[in-house]
Order: sequence, then C-alpha cells, then structure tokens
Amino acid sequence: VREPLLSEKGEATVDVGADSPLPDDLTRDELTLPAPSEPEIARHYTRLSQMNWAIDAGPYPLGSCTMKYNPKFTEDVAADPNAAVHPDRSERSTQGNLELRYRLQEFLAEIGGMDAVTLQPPAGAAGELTGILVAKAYHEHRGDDRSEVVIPASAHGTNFATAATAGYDVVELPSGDDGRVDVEALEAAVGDDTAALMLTNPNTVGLFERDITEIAEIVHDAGGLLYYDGANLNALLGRGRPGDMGFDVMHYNVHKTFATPHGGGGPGAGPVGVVDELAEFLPAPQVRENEGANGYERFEPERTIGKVHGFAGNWLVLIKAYAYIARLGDAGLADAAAKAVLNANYLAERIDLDVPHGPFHHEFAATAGERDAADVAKRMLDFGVHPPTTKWPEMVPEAMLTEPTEIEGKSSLDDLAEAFDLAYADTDEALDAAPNRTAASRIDQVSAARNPRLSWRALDGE
Amino acid sequence: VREPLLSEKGEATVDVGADSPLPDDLTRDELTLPAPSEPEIARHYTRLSQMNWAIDAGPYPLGSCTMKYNPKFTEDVAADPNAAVHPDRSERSTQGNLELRYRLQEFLAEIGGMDAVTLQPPAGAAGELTGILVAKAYHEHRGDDRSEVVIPASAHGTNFATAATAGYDVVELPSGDDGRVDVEALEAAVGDDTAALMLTNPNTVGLFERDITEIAEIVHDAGGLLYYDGANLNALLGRGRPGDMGFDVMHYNVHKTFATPHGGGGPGAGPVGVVDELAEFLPAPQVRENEGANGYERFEPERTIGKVHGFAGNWLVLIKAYAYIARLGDAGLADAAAKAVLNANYLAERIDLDVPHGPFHHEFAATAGERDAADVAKRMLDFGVHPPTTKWPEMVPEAMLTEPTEIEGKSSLDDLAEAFDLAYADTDEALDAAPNRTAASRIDQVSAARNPRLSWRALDGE
Amino acid sequence: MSGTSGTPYAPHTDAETAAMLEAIGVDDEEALFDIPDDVAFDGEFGIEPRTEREIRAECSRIFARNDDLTEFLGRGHYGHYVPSVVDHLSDRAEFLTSYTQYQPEISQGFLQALFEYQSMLVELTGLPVANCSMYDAATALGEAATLADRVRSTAGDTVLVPEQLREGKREVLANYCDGADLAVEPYPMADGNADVDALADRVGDDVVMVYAESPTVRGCVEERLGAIGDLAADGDALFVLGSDAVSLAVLEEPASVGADVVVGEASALGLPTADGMGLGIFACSDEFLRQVPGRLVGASEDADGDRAFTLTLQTREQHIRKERATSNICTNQAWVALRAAIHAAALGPGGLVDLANDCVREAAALADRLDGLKGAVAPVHDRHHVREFAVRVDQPAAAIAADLETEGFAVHVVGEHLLQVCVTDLNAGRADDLVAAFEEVI
Amino acid sequence: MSGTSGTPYAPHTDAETAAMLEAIGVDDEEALFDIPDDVAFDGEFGIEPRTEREIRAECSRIFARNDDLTEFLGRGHYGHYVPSVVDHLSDRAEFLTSYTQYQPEISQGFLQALFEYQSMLVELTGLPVANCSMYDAATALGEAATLADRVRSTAGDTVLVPEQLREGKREVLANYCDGADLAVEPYPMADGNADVDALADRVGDDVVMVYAESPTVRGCVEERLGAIGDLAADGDALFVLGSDAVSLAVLEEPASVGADVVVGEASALGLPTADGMGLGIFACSDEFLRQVPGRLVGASEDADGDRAFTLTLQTREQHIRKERATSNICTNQAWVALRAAIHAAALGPGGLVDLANDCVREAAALADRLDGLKGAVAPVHDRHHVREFAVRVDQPAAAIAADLETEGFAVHVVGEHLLQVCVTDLNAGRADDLVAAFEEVI
Repeated sequence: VREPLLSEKGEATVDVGADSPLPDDLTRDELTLPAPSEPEIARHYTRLSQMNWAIDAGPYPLGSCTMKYNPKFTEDVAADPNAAVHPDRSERSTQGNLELRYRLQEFLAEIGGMDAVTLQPPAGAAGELTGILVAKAYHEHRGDDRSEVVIPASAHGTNFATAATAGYDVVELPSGDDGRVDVEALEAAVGDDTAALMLTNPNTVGLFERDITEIAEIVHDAGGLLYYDGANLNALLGRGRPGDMGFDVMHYNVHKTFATPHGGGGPGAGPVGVVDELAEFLPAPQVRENEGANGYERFEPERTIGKVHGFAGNWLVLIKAYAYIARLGDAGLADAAAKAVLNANYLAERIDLDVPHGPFHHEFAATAGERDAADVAKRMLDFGVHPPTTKWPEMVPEAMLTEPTEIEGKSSLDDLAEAFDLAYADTDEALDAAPNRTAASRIDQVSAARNPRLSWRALDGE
Repeated sequence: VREPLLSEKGEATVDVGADSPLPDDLTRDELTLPAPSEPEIARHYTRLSQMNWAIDAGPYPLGSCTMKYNPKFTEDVAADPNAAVHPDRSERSTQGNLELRYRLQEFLAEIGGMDAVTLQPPAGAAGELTGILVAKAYHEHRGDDRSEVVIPASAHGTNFATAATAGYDVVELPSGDDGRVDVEALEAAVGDDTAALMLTNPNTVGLFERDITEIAEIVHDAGGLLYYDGANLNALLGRGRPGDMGFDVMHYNVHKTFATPHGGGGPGAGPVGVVDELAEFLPAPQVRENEGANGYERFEPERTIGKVHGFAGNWLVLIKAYAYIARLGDAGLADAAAKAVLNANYLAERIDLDVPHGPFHHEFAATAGERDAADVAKRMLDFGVHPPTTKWPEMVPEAMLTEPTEIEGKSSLDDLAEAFDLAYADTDEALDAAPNRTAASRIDQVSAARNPRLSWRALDGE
Repeated sequence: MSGTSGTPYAPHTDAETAAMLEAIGVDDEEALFDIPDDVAFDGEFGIEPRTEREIRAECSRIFARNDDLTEFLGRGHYGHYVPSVVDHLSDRAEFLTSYTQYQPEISQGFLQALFEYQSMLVELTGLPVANCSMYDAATALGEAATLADRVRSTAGDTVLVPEQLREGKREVLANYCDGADLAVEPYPMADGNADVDALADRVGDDVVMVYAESPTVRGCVEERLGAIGDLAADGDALFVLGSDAVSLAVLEEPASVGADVVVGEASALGLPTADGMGLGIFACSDEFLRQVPGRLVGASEDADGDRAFTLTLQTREQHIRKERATSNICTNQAWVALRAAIHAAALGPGGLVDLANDCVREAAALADRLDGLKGAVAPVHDRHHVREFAVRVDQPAAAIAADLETEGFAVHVVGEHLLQVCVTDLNAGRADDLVAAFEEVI
Repeated sequence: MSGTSGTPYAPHTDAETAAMLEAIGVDDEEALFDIPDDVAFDGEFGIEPRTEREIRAECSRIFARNDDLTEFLGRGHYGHYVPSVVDHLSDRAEFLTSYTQYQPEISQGFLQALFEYQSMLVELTGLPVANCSMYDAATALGEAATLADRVRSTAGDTVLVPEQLREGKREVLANYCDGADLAVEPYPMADGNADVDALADRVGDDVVMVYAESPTVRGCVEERLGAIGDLAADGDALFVLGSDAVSLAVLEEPASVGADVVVGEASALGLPTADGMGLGIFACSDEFLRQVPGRLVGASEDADGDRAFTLTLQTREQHIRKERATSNICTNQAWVALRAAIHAAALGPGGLVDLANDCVREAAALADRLDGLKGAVAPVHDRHHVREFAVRVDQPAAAIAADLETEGFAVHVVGEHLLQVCVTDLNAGRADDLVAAFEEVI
C-alpha cells in the first residue's frame, strides 16, 4: 500500500539559463522537480488521501482540538469568485468583503461578549500573540512596566510560547487539587509585574473555573489583564461569555468553535476580541460602518500595534466561519454546546476508564491508570477510530483527553466507547504491537528525530 | 469494514396526511425513509466511496470500455451556473447553450467524417437505437421494406438488443478465422432484407477490418446501410474516419473516446453522426447557425424520427466532451490514439498470456488458456489492479479483453503485467479463494439472482 | 505535464515511448496501425488545442450568452435547491470516475449506494422492485411499453396515453413502440384529469397498457388513479403510472392504486436544472422482476458470509441476452441516482414531504394571485396542483411570454391563449416579481 | 436533518438524547453545565439561523458588492492560474477535514504530501531544511528574526531590512522583534536594489540579521545577493532572503548566494487571489535545524521496516517545549502547502520555469509600453523585474489610480507620483486594455 514519492515517479531537470530573459548571472543553472502527468497526479493524491484519517471518515475525539464536522456548503460560499480580491484594492471597490468582515466582527463580539474584534490573526496562536501584544501595548501606554504573564500549568503550550514570544517571563501556576485554578496560589503569583493571566475556561480537562469572578478581581486588582484562550469556547456557546466573566481580551479558534476545516494542520484563523479599553491597540486595519457613500471603511485604531499578518488574515477561513455562525444562529450555537457537553458526559459514563475530575463540560481527561496512554491510543487505531489526545494535561496521569464534540450520535459514541474499553483491557503484547490494521504499523519516532531526513533529497541513495 | 445501510442508521416515519394541503384521499398515509444528519451522510458516502475502485485509484483496463482519465477541469466547465438553463427556454435566451451544442456537433462531424450530428441520445446504446431508427426511417421513406440487421458475433450485446428494440430480426455473422469479418459469409448474409450491417472497427479484439471498403460495397450494393459502433473510436482518432470508410451512420461514446466520467454506470452521451442522405431523419431539434439576430437556432429535420430523449440529452456530459476535445485538438487526439495503441501492444508484449489475434490496436484479447479467465481476474484484484473484461468476446477462449488506454505510463503497465502474470501462474486454490485482499471476498452471484433481495425492505428480518 | 505536443493526459516521456517501442519491436507508433491506405485519414480536423484555462474562459464566455432569466418552467424538468453535500460527495472520484460494477468485490461502495437508491424508490412507490436508473422519464415510459408488449404480447397492440402529454415524451414512447409494433393512442381528459368514463369505454382486448400521470404535465393531481388502475386490471392491461420523486412523497402511493409499473423523473432530486438532463424511475411489481429493463443491484453474501452487493439478474441484459434482452440499455444514469439518493438522505422523509407540500402550496398561492389579474385565469383546471398550473390569458400567450422574457422571466407557452407556470423553492422568492411583471405585460 | 431547532450538525434524535441523559443520570442538558449564575449568559446574540441556501444567496449578494475590476496588483500577493486539479484533489475530505498528524499511522497520506512539499522547497531554495508552512511571508520573516535572536543572541540586537519593504511586512516583523528586544533598521537602496556599499558600512557587531528580497517589493531582481550574503557572513549575521515560490524557479538559488534562511510566499502556487491569505516559506541550513519554527515532517520506518513519515523534532514545538519553544505556532497553513505542492506537480519544472520567465517577459513588455506614454516612466528602476514594476507619473498617482478604477482596473499607489503595476498570466490578456486606459486617464 506504500505510495511512491512523486520524485520516485519521475523527475525532470530543466536548464534554466537557456530560455530565460534574465542574464545568466541572475539565474540558477537548473531546476529538478517531479514532472508527473495529470492522471498520475490525480492518482497520487487520491491514494495519499486514502491513507489519511479525517472527520469525514469517523470520530476524531482529540481533546482540546474540537474536531467537528465542516459543513460542505461553507466551501461553496468561500469559493465565490467575487470574494477573490486583492487586499490592496480600494475600500470603494471591495465593499462586499468589507461588509462580510464587519458582520463577522459583530457576530464574534456578540458571542464573546467583547467590544471590538480583529479578524487579522491567521491562527489561534497568532491570536494569542496579538492579544498579548495588545495587552503589552496597553500597559506600556499607561507607563506601566510589567514583565510577567501568569499561566496555569494545565494550559495549552501555545500560551507559554506566546508569552515568551511577546517578551514576557512566564509564571506557571500549579493546578489546584480539584483540577482548577488554586485561588490562593494565584493570589501569591499575581502582583505588580503581572501583565496578564491567560486562562482557558472550561479548562483543559473540561472544568469550569467556578471562581472566575474572584480570579478576575485578583488579576484586575493587581493591574493585570485577563486573557481568555478560546480553545474551549464550544462548551460555553450561549451559556457564558468571556466578556461577562471579566476577561479583557480573548481569541477565537474558528476551526474549533466555528467548524472551519482544519486542513491537516491549517489554515485556521484566530480573531481577537477585546473590551473597549483595549480597542485602540488592535491591529490595523479594522473595519467599521460609516455614514458615507461606502457602507464600510477600514480604519486604523489610534494606538494600533500594527499588523500581525502581512495582509488581512486567512480570508477564506473567515468566510466559512461566518457561514457556519449564520447557519446555526442563537439556538443552533447553544444546542451545539449542549450536545457537545452531553456527548462528553455520555461517553465518559460509557467507558471503563476513570475520569478523575468533574463535573466536566465538552471534554474530559480519562486516565489509563497502569496502562500507557499512548499505547492504548495506538491500539484504538486498530478498532477503527481516532484516539483522544494522550498524556496531556499532565495533572492527570496517563491522560486521555477526550472531546467527542456535538457531531457524534449515540451509536457513534457507543462504538467509540467500545474501542476505548477493548484497547484499555487488551494485553500488553497487543498494545506493544499496535497498530497493526493501519496503513503503517507503529512508526519509529525516535529514529526520525535522531536522524532527520526531511526531503526526498535526503533519502537519495537509501 | 462493512458500512451499515442508511436505513440501519435510523429511519423516520412521517405522517403525510396531517400537514398536507391536499385532501386525505389524494395523499399517502405515511412515508418512511432514513433521516441522517449531514455529518452522518458525509461519513456514509465517504466510507462507501473508499470501498470503490475508480480510474483515479488505478488502471481500469476493461476491454471495450475505454476507461480513461477524466480531466478535472471539465467538471468546472460543466458546473458553470450560466449553463444551467431549462430546455424549454426560448432560442433567443439560450444562445450560449445552442452555440456550444453547435460547436460540439461540428467537432464530432469532423472527427467522424460525418455530415450531420445529433447530440440528443443519452448514452451509446441510445445512440445505436437512434441510428438504427434513422436507418429504418430512411428505408421506409424510400418504400423499401427491410427486416434484418446483420451483426458480427463478436459485436457488443447492445448492437443485438438495439436491432431487436427497433423491430429488426438479427442475423448473426460468425467471425472469420482471423478474427475479422468473413467477407464471404457477409456476402451470403446480406441481401434485400438487410437494413444495415452494424460494425465496430477496430473490432472487439482490436483488429482493424481491413476489408472495410469491400464490406461497405457489399452492404451498399444490397441497398443496406453501414452502421459504425463508436465504442472503439479511440483507436482511430486522427488516423481513420468512419465516414471515409463508407459508414453511413455512427454513434460516439463520449465517456469512452472523449473522457467524460462514467459515473459508475452513467450518465453517458451517445451523439449520432450521419451522412447527408440521412440527415433529414435525425431527431428534433437540431442546432444550426443562422443569419439572423440570433447566431444559433433550433430546427426540425424534415423527416425527423422525433425525439429519443425527453428533452435534449445529457447536457452536462456533452459540455465535458466539448472541453476535452478542445483541450486536445488535432494533435492531442491523434496522440491519444497513438498512445492507446502503443500501450495495448506493449502490455500484450509484456504478459505471459497468449494473444491469438493481431495486429491489434487499442485493445487485445488475451486467452487464459486452461485457466478460468474469471478466476484469474478475481486474483488480479488481490494484486491491486482492476482486471480486464473476461470471457468475451467468445471467439477467444477464456478471453481477457484488455484495453489499458493511453493514460497508463510504462511503469503502470509493467505493474499491470505483473498482476496478470502472477494471477495467471497462481495455484488453483489461490484462484478459487480470490479475492481476499479486497473489501469483500468472492461474492455469491448465483444466490443473489436466485433469491433476489433488491431493497432494504427485502432485507427486513434478516 | 507531458512535454510533447500530444495529449496532456498520457504520461509517456520520450524515453519511455522509445523503450516501449523497442520492447514491441517497431520503430514508431505509426507502425502499429493496420489501416489500409485508401481509408486512412491524413487530413486535419482543424481543432486547435487550448489550455484548460483558455477553455474555461471560452466556455464561460459562451455560457454568458444565455440570458439571465428567472425560470418559472417545469413540464417534467424541475429545479429544486440541491444541498451542497450532494455535489461534494457525488464528486468524489471513487464515485465519479468509476465504471459499472462488473467486479463487485472492489465496487461495494457504489453498489450499496445504488441498492439504497433502489430502496428509496421502493419506499416512494410501494412497489418491491426498482432498477437503478433509466435515462429519463420519457425513455422509462418507452421501456414500460416494451415490457407491456412482452408480458401482454397476446393481448393486442395499443398503448393508451393521456391526451395531455408532453409532446417529447409521446415521441420517445412512439419510437420505442415503433420497434415493438405498438400503437400509441391518446385517451380524452376532462378538466386536466383523465376522463375515466371515456377511458372505460376505450379499454378493451387490444389495449396492453394504460398510462396515467400524477401530477400531469400541467401539474394536476390525478384524482381517480384507483379507478384507472381498476380499468387497466380489468382489461388485463398494464397500468403504468408516471410521477416524480418529490411528488411521490405526498401523493397516493402507486402500489395502493394498482400501478404495475411506475416511471418518471427522479432528477427532481439531486440534479439542478440541466437543460433537460434527467434520471428515469423504473419500478414495478414482483411479477415483472425478470422483465425489468436496466440494472438491478441485489444483496448477497461474500465468501466470508458477510453481506455484500452485486449487480444481479444480469441475464436480462444486453451483454448476456443480446437480442433477447429486456432492453438495449447499457450505460445508464447511475451517478445521477447516487445524487438523488444523497439529496433524499439530506432531506429525510420530513424534509421531502415538506418540499412536496410546499410545491402544492406555492402553486396554489401563485395561481390565486395570477387569477386576480385582469385578463388571466389560473389555474385553468379546477384541480389540485403540484408546482405548476396552466394560465388562460386573453392576449396571445406567445406575446405575453415574450414580454415576460423582456422583464426577465421565462414561462411556458402551451396554447394560443395558454401559458404554464411552475413554482418551486428556487423561484418562489421571485413570485411577487413575476406577478408584477404579469400585471405589466398582460 | 435534525428535527429540532438546534444545530443541524448533531445527529441526536429526541429519543437518543433522552437515553443519553438517562445513562448519565440527569434530567436535561442544562444540568450538565457548571456555570455560576452570576457569570451565566441568558441573553441573546440576535443571530437568526438561516438555511444553507439562504446563506449562499446572502453571501453571494454581499460579494457581488465588490466591483468587478481587473487587478494589476501584487506586492506580495499574487494571482496565477490555479489548475482545476488543485481544487479537486485538495478538496478531498481526507485532506481538508483532517487534523494535525499526531497519529502518523493513520495520517500517512498528508504526512507524505507535506514531506513532498518540503522537498520541493528544498529543491527551489537549495537549502536542506524546509518546514511545512508558516502563515505567510511576513510572519515567516518575523520568525526568522526570532531565530536570529536565538542563534546570534550575543551578537547584538539589530535587524537590517531594505528601505523599500512592504509596510505591513515591516510591522509584522517589528511585532516579532518587540518580544525579542530586537530593533528593526532600514538600510538604503540604490535604484531599487540594496545599496551594498552603504550596507557594508552599516553591518557591524550589533547586527544579528540582514534581510534582502529578490524580487523586491517593487519587483526588482536583486543583483548582488552574493555580496550581501558575504557581508552578512563576515559580520556573523544571519542572511535571510525573501522570495516567492515562482520566482525561485529561475532566480539564483538562495543556497548559492549564502542565504542562511529563506522566507517568502509559496502561495503564488496553489492559492488564487484570496484577500491576502498566504503561505509562508521557511527554509534554512542544517545548522539551524533544531531552531526551525513550525512543523517538520521526517522520513522514518514503521515496525514492519517500511518507509513511513511522521512529524519530527517536535521538542522544538510549543506543545512540548512551552515557553522555550522555537515559536508559538501551532495551526499553520498545511492545506495551502498541499495545494502549492499539487500546483508545482501540475506545472512540473518546465511549466514552473516557463511561468517564472513569462513573469519577467510580461513585466518588461508592459513597462516598455507604459514607458511609451506621455507622462509616464516605466520601469522607474533600471533593473530586471519579475511580474511588477513601479511607474512614475506626472499627474498625482492617486488620481490616476482612481481614474483607472473607473475604467475597470486596479493598480497600486506607492508614492505621490508613483504607481506600481503587476502582470501575471491571469491579467496579461488585459494588458492592452490597461495601456489604453492609462493613455486615457494619464
């Protein structure tokens, strides 16, 4: 079932200098690349696709990844040729794109309880960076020199990396025994140096931070800002808004909450919402309605941090997010959250593994106990499902962080539970040998890293 | 890997009378159908698709079926919303569709050496029926009462069935020892009752009917017409035209020669070309250029046989055929034929099986000799290819009628040859047990026919 | 892309071509052709090759020459909204670029999809057998007549059809009847429905088949299908009922009115307006199982005892039975059937019934509004209508239609003072504008 | 379709929901939420749900409010014809709806496709390491600066960039540099190229990175890349070169001029014009392998000894290394990279080189014609250009651009009397019309 590399199907080398209108000293000598015919290309990528899991193939219960179904019609909306304009076009000539951007800003502000939204960040992590840079600009504008960002230990790795990228020192906050923020520890950690606390709510084991009001007070009293990581927003839709909980800045993960396709790694989009006080620092340009002949105009927030993407973000993704939100409306969004929480709770109920922390919402961290969570996951592959996220967050030993999302039905969850239980109860030998019903058997990750071969040129002679 | 039936995923029953604006006595009581959600639908059909061979999966060397690559861009051309008009629109308001139809008529007439072409028949067999009805009308118009159609034994089954559908008696012509038409036998068979001879050229084992000029004379001298079955036209493109060989009427299989997708059984399109003398009998409406304000108009041939399709044929398919022909042009069409013939000859050279008849063109009938051709074919499935057409035509014992088409490259043909040889040389046990690497193992066709279960309702209680 | 000036869809490099020629033992491809000089073609077609981008641009320009009209057209070819999921799934290459399922072991996906399509038609018709597609309603009707000829061959040679019948459909039927030596004869209608009394007088020994439609070509629900079925049964004639996949969701179940065969359009599901491209329904009672034209998918088991699907009863078909086949059909509309099934699945029974009921409501509402205009009477027939209805106008119908076209609307002209208007979910939003335009031009 | 008024994308029937609630042991879904009352939301967003058809129509209307202009726009975002095969294959659900390849055993397809993408970038840059995507050229440049900071941290804090640089790109770079405490400083240019002498004077101990572009933002081929590379090397600064995937097919190979890192846009392949959406290139020398930001796919073996692919060197990444990661990037542009790879495969090296050469020829030809107009000088810089070039106009540039827009064309305004025009295979067919329009409005 191995599919040859494109290069193995036949390369061609072109003499570049020969036909070029450029002088020889400004051109390369030759270029070697595969030269397949269209039928070969079609077969190559069709076969590759057949060796790949996807949400359209079955459940994808990766905790904290919110892999839900991507409605097909959103692809058609995004493929509208009229939407395919260059970002340097005049306002006057691109009123359509500006209108859709404005509408999406408004949707997101409403859903998050925020006052202003930028659509520019091209992914969640880019949104985090944008949000933290906005917070930094806010403090700097106030002449307030702060050097630290406080982050719970259970937070996404991106939070830590983002804070560092923005130039902050990271203060890691250990989890409380109940899996939530330890308010006393937080009080101890927060102070004059605190630029922000970054928080996911529900957190990465699905628990709502019940003390959020107190947490917000602690941070705000210290002069810090409260950052909301939108990764788990799907659990809250219609039932809670970060803005109402005291968060000052947040990002939205549109491929999670708003069902845009993840594309095997991206593109995503990471819009950022802020409260009024921070709006003047948002990236430029923003879009607003105006009174003139054009209905919509771009503007530069007064103290903008400048741009966080070369142009205007991942436009095609934003269109799909708009279409999804419009499709569901208030009732649909609230129902999505309800069903996501229902599904997580039902699945947790059905499996034999323990779930140490609760009550959880859209996801839960089961523990594989004495078994190796990664091995259990590999064995689950043999039962025809995608396993959950493993060994994270660390507060749960041998964690299997599971988020079925709202799109699975009861029978699908029952099948998933069966795969969990079969793998969990299987022999050590079976776990070691897993997977063995997949396109590839267990892949050696260690040697891949020890002897990196990152291109077909690196494989030459093998 | 079995995918449940849609009905097994959950049906719903709707009380129809309740909400209908129609009176009760004009409505059904209830309707029961599956009621899946969109994610379930997406997964169902995605999984089903993954259990299906296709030209984009690999070689499909079904002799006489000409399964070639379907260029992706033709789908985009056919999806143009401006082309989606109702067939009852006025001429004036559908000049675009009429223009494309006219252009395609012209292309096809040129390629076949014909004088007039109708695009109306929705498939090859419908084209055959149209052609034979045109021939019948021609004879009837001349007051010439003819009752027989002569067909070589090796011809496609559709030829026989078509002649019968048109009300003709079939005279079957045995093949000559060399696999071609036996001219003496033909002379004996043809006479005053002969309405037409239906011929494929090259024939179904890929042999060109060298005596075509003599054959045409015999038929014409007897007052009959010569019908060309276009199934094998791919072998002749740019090198021979039915019209130049004396054929009076022909059909084109656009999913064969012009690479429109076969769609797992259809839709196809079976345009029919005729010489001048027969043009007045073609189905209505035809399209022609005119001198007036509209560039194109519909017209009714003077002695039209009427319609052979409720409207105007399989429009979306015709668009794709136009796009394909335009993409290739003269040189590309001729090259397609050349590479198709090259591939067939190379593959025949590479395999261990005998090929009794030659020189062949785009396809050849290998013989499995002492082996059962159908079993060899099943075993080939295990080697990751689609096998050829088996046990047909009958003039070759245990025939494996093979047509790789031009789209396979040398390495693909080498792989195909290897699958042939491995299967052919395998043990009886292996052949009996084949296939065993496929989604389903050998399927019991006899019990399927003996105990027909043709709907999920028929499976209830199983 | 191939470096040669040949087809871009052959992968041969020059070196590979040379190696292959050498293996065969010839100097060039020309040597492989065995075509006598006197019939060889050495001319040119005169077709210039273009790039795919050029062809897309060219065809886009050509199709843009179609006027942008809002169509209120039907009469057998219907536009309903087709959900995106239908395109995305049916366009999967494993479906679109596959062949007929002669090797069922690697064709289970399409076979199951077709089995499910058949099953849906069984539910909609109440008949136990549905094939997995004919070309369209007209050819399916023709095939029904040849079936009638085969199973009632001793009875006679007359096929009775409604007086009001789409002309194209009648012609197609006549072409099939031509070969079977059947005569097509219209029976009278009364106010848009069959004149059952007249039909009763006509049905006799020479009649092998009675055809009725509901909805009729003018959109009328046929109100006495049971009576027609009884007449046919009493006369030992086949009762063939024409309908479409959407209407069948709410109208009387064909099995319950005695239909022996159901034909019609399933393309009302799954296919957008496509210049007449269709999908023919063919369903029948068990009695005619071995006389069905076209392909049938059946359930079976594989060697492991698992459920599996396969084309079945192939001995009916042309590739085996040749001139004694039940039909000459080979390539059918399988992919369109797949699309119809996906569309039906996306609607579910509730959505499908709602769609059909809306077709009834919208037609009634629009007829009522047009009826309010001076110089127009609608509906012409005092019947229930599905989607469409006839409108009698004082002015010449052709002139009104031409004027409406200028206003951006297309309607049917079906008589000197008779128009026909079809309303579905696709154009219902423009019904106000159509009424306004009517008012303008009438 | 779900019968409830909830999301259409959850399959739960009411009965199933009830059974699940019972299994959990709660009465309703509400009971599963653990949100304190004082922060619970009981308001409304005010978003009315619509059907997919309504949304398609709504968005179609909205997008139709964009004027139909022929764009002669570039400056980092380029439109080339994308072959149909790119859409059809990349839209396959197994690619589009998959997640990051954390379970490589069931993700071999995408992993191989990304490995092939990396390999193509390796061929184009001559550098041995290419990651499998950044967001765009600007963020890739920012990441290059943070890499420079890490690997040259003792050297200083200055990043030198060309004076002529897209403003947005400079801002993005500045935002990345902000966190790394780096200062961005422009170096002078001479007639559209780097002023190498001035640069030589500036490069010193405080410089950690020298950035140059070829083509520059004004489309000029940078003629002394080797010299710039030498300067950077001599100053122990990282030489970062910006380009794009099409230009790289013909311009000097980055490795040959001493580039340590190549950044830029790969979206010139695979993506149509998309209001700025991009695909960032990031390639570098082996020396910086463990400092690369973003994802890398490597070859390995599976337990059967077969070649297999996997994400590798993940210890660089945020999900493992947290605040010591080489970047905070997580979601990237993998699917766009897939599209770029398919596009490159469809072109082959010959097609890609032809495309790049055409970009040079068309730009020269169009500049020449505009130069012939009274009141216009083009190209402003006496350099070779790829796709685009600056035009000096006597009249105010903004007024001319506005007039051109009225004529149906969009061009860049880059100075008071400076326009910029970009010509590719997509708009080259309209070059005559653009020249005519220029003549009209100039």
